[in-house]
Amino acid sequence: MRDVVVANKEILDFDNQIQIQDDVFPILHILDSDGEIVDNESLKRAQLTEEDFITIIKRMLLSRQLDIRSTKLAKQGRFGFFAPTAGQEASQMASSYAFKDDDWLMPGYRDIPQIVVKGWPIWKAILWSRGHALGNVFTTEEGKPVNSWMPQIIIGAQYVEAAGIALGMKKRQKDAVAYAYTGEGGSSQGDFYEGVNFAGAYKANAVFFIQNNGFAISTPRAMQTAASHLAAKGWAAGVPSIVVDGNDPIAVYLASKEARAWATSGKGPVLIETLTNRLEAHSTAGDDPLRYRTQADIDAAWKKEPLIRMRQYMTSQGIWDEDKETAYITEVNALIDDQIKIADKVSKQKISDFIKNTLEVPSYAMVEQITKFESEGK
Amino acid sequence: MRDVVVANKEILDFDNQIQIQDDVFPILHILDSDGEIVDNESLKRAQLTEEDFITIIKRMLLSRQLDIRSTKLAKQGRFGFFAPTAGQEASQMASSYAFKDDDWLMPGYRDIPQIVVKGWPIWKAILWSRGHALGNVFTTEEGKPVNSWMPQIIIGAQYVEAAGIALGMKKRQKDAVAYAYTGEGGSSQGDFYEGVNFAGAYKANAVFFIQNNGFAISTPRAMQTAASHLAAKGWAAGVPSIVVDGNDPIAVYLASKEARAWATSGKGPVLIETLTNRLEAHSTAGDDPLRYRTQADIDAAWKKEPLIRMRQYMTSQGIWDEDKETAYITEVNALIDDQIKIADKVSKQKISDFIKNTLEVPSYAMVEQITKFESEGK
Amino acid sequence: MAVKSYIDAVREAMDLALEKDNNVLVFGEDVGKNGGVFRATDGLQAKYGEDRVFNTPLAESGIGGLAIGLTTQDYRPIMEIQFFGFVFEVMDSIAGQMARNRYRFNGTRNMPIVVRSPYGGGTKTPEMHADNLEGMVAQVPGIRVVMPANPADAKGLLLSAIESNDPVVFLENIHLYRSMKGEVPEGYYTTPLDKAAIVHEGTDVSIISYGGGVPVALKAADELNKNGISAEVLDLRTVSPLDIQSIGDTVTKTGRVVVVQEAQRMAGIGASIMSEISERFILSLKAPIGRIAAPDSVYPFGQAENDWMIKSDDVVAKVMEVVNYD
Amino acid sequence: MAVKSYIDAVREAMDLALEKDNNVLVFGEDVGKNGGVFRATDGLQAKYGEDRVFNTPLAESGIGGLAIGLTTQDYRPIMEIQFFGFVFEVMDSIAGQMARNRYRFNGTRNMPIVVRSPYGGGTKTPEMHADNLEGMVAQVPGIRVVMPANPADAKGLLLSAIESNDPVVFLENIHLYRSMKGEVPEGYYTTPLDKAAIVHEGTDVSIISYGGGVPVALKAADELNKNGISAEVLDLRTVSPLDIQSIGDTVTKTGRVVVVQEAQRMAGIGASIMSEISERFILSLKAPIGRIAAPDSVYPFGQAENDWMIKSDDVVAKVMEVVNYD
Ligand SMILES: Cc1ncc(C[n+]2csc(CCOP(=O)(O)OP(=O)(O)O)c2C)c(N)n1
Ligand SMILES: Cc1ncc(C[n+]2csc(CCOP(=O)(O)OP(=O)(O)O)c2C)c(N)n1
Ligand SMILES: [Mg+2]
Ligand SMILES: [Mg+2]
Repeated sequence: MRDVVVANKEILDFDNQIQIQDDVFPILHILDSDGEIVDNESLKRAQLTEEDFITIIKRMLLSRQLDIRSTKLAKQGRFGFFAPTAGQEASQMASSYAFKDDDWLMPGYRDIPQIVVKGWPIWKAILWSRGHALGNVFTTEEGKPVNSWMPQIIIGAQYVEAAGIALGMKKRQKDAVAYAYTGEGGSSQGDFYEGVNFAGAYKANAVFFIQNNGFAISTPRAMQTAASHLAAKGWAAGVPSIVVDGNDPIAVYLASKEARAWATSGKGPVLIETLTNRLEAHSTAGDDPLRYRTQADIDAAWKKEPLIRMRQYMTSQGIWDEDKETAYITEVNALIDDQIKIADKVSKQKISDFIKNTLEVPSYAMVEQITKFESEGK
Repeated sequence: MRDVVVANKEILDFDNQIQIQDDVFPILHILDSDGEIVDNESLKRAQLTEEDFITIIKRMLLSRQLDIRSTKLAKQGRFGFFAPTAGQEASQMASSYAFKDDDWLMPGYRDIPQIVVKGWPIWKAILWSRGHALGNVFTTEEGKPVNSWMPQIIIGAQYVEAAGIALGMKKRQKDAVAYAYTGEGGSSQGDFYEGVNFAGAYKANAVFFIQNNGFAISTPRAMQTAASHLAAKGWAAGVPSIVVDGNDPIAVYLASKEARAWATSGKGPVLIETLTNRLEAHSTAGDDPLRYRTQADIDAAWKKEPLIRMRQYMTSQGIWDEDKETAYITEVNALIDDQIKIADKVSKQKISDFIKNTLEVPSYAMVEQITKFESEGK
Repeated sequence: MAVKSYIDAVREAMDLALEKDNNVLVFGEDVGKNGGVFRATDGLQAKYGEDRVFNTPLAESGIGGLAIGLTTQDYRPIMEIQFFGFVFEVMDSIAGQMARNRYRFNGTRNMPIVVRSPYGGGTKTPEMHADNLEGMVAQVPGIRVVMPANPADAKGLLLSAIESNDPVVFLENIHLYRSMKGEVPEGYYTTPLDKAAIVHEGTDVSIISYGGGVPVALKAADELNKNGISAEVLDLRTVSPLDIQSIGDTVTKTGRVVVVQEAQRMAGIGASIMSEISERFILSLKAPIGRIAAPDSVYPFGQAENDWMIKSDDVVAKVMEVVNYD
Repeated sequence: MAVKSYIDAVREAMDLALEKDNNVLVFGEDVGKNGGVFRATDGLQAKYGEDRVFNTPLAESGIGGLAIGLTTQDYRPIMEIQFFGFVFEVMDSIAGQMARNRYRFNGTRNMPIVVRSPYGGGTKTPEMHADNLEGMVAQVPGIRVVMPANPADAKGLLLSAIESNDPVVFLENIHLYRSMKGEVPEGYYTTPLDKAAIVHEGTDVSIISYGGGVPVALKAADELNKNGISAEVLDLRTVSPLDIQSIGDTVTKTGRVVVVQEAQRMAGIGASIMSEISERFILSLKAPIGRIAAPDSVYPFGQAENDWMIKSDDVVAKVMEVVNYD
């Protein structure tokens, strides 16, 4: 037992003890909302080249365009289930930029952009949104495997599964990690906790993200937990856990990169809480944010969104401008149009295929069913 | 967003960040293993009278005798399932001494002594151990309700349920709390986490105990989590959480008392990790500790067990001696003998009663089954 | 009587229960300000306050534990699981705990909990949102599983469920929420649990169904009528425990049976119904029992969901087979 | 052939699989040094190292997630759930995730996971340790449920389960672990999944059972033999999916059926068997289907467990009823 270095009465000062959370979890922050660098040393540490910056902003723009188009198409019934991502571009695109092909992505339903930049063709993402299983064949256009799970619907499940991938990578001595995303709502789930704790206990190769975007459908962040920082929940499992300005692409990238390095070094997982904002509805399936959130709150959040500051900073550095942006957006839109056309051409799924995909060796009753549906051409 | 008061490079010092746990969770410790008080101020704060001391040591002795007798009887097949408690007397008896009749106890399978001192007759505990439902009628000999759940078999479930009781008490504005016990193994469960987090989010009237006795069946504490202190897991939910020398009855009592006061004040739950030791087998159902633990480890643990120091301290204060102890043990043994006789007289359960207790209004098929079994006198 | 939608009937029942009994509480994910993702609890928090209608953190096992614990403080919890596909997260609270507590405490504790949850296909939800999992919970002794198939029953059965001292899993059909309207009696009334209802009288064949299968069966019965076949449709309403009496009555009356369920063949309640008939009423049968159910695949994703789901044409065809048998 | 206990056969299968395929891993609570609470994994960690046979923290959902994740790294996980009553904690991993992944990924991913777990009564375990919950998991498309009833099958079926590219819930009967001994072939062999076995030939009546019900049925068959009644006993072995062919064969052969299960009437596999017969083979039946099952209470605590459990005398009586029918 350690020596009593702290007076017992301090130990029993419960009020003080919980307030310490603010000291343990300061916020990593490099690029402020006006596009100014507040910490040049950290900027240097991120080692981002001009090319990196351009790739990151392009990914952020791609994500934003996907968001705009999907939301619109969903309203027309041409897109299926979609969970908007506007506001989370730094949190999603700058984080995932720190990972490599060999790493395994464990996305939630809102993490479509991360899978897309990992090589998942957009037409497959569209099929997934429509509930077409061909979308769930995770290969690139060239047939190369994309190390991603399909977007997880059961909140938290991706965390326990990520722990398994991470442990497997450690056993195989791979220079790779599993990186998983959930929301601040998801961080209330038992599976979230078990996943982080297992990965910690095995010192497995994982990086966990909590995208704290303020809301779980209608439920505000404050309702989820009395913790002042969700990162505390990873730290409590003995896992280094930090809070990052989730609208600051440089901070998000740096944190992710360092977390990956730590996690591949054999020291175990890292957890990153990104403080960001969900700027739109929870999903395209009938959610109306104004039932539980004021317009003023939404307007204020839009002022802090990550594209503004990234654009501003890169422009000030002379590596981005309006023309480049317009050109890229045009390019992206054309791509999306193209991909929708591809998706539209994919023929509808057959029931017999569904049954065939249920067990490798079908049961007696399933064989009957396959025969019946096939005879009906279904 | 708060000001950046900590340099980003410190934030990214992952090694350091997890080491902070030792600073956040010093160990509350008042009575050392030689029976000396190391902190007189805290002793005073505990406000234990001579009578309190005597009651506490008697409860600890009762618990120890119950343990000895049950283990023996279990080997003869006269006791059913039993999970030994030796070594945990401070953790169980000094903690529960801080709670009141109106408080609700949520015990695990190893927490029989806490229910007994709350008024559950020992003969009922014996019936419970034998799998007789009459043991689960939680009333005193006089028929007064005992606010206790039956010992929970599903590890963690008592924590989510405690959150519900605690929330209900808050809603009813009761001056009462729910207090729940689990082990360090149990603290790995999703339900453990959801329970603490819910109670924290609602600032409900709960006190949670993690009895860290070193083992979960054969699995050592270190395997459960990378956290250096399990108390961190409560703290991470925004709940004040402290580590206590679990073999020190005074420290355990003081922490529990202060926790109860905090939890009834409307400020929310408190979590207490008691550092203690399981001195015997996991249970009477065939566990052999020497398969996974050395005799030297067990011997060393016996030296730190709480009765030694409590006896020593109280003797030095002139409020306890060998004669008193011998007399009390004789009394307890007679009581246990008596209670076994009562338990032995209770007639075996009927299947028809089982079925009747399944639904208040039985189903068509159940009525048939009740009729059939009753006709056979079963 | 006013014509109301199924979801309005559900909401009305909770409104009346909250009004009548201060011990009734409504909670779950997003049930507060947002009124639930389907608006089943719309307006209830505004009317009864945050103390009685409240959001929870996002964790189903926590919600189940909350409900169980609250019963010790004499509350009657109505907990919502946002979609029944998420029931796996709260299986222990339901099947391991609340269903067993009357038994565990030797009859000395009530567990007046209602687990409300939407289920069922046909609205192109994402996966895990539409599954028919009633068969799993129906295997649990100590719990009731209730699945109303029309607005009047939705209201009356929900009020009975709230009054019940045993836990009730109350499954609300998503597709019927807004598509199904019907006459709903005014005010507070209860519809008895454990009692099936004949929702279409007939003499030639019995179609036994429940939940989302009932409208399909009714449509088939109308169709069959045109072909001169008189089908009786039995709506089980409570699927666990089964109303064996009513099943026996219709089987002995018609001697021919088709069981209709939305769940996969290997899941659902169909097999239980058929087993009771084959054990108890087999003498009355003039033909093998027909069964219409979904195929034994995983519940399919949105796109081909409608192809996969059972159809009244299939019921008609199966009934013709059973009626023309021998 | 050597005579071995059921649990030794289980251990031998894991030993052989670990030896044959480096991708096989064994993990769960206390499976390491302690060799599991029943010693089913005794010695395996010492033999194959901590890298391949290892303990987990105490959290079943975590264990399920681990198994699923490990498949991406080409492992073939054998995960242990210490007692099947704790399955509720890991229902989503089993029923929501691993069972659906072949489907979800359009057939492009295998899920070669074995969920080993002890179940069944008669040994006076505390509550939640003995429940027959096979009926719940048997309702899940995309997963197999295998319940061996003798040592030779325990070994051969477990090796098949480990070889299977689909998840298998492999349920081991606690009571049989040490009480049941039998001849077990040497070395590595597999016993086919999805295939029932006639374990006692007969002509007058078919007793269809599985798992812990089989020894009860066999005892009854011996008893019946003395009374001049020739009973055929069909051991399902895999309870999901059902071997409908074998069921049909014995039913058409004898025309009389008694279904025997340890689970409550409302739970288990019995209803599924009876439904298949009543839908497909009803013409062959000369009597109503008999059923022996436990009563519809919660699984009882230790003391009266043995009274509650099904008995061979009950099977004999039910068979006599069915045989003497009409
Ligand atoms: C286990 C489970 N419970 C509930 C839901 C329903 N649900 C879908 S999204 C959501 C809110 C999630 O919030 P958060 O984790 O913060 O992520 P965000 O949507 O903000 O990205 C809920 C409750 C679900 N999908 N899974
Ligand atoms: C949900 C669940 N999983 C597993 C078990 C089996 N089990 C019983 S006791 C035990 C170890 C518990 O260890 P801990 O929480 O440290 O408590 P202790 O026994 O040391 O008091 C295990 C794994 C259980 N009862 N419930
Ligand atoms: Mg969120
Ligand atoms: Mg322990």
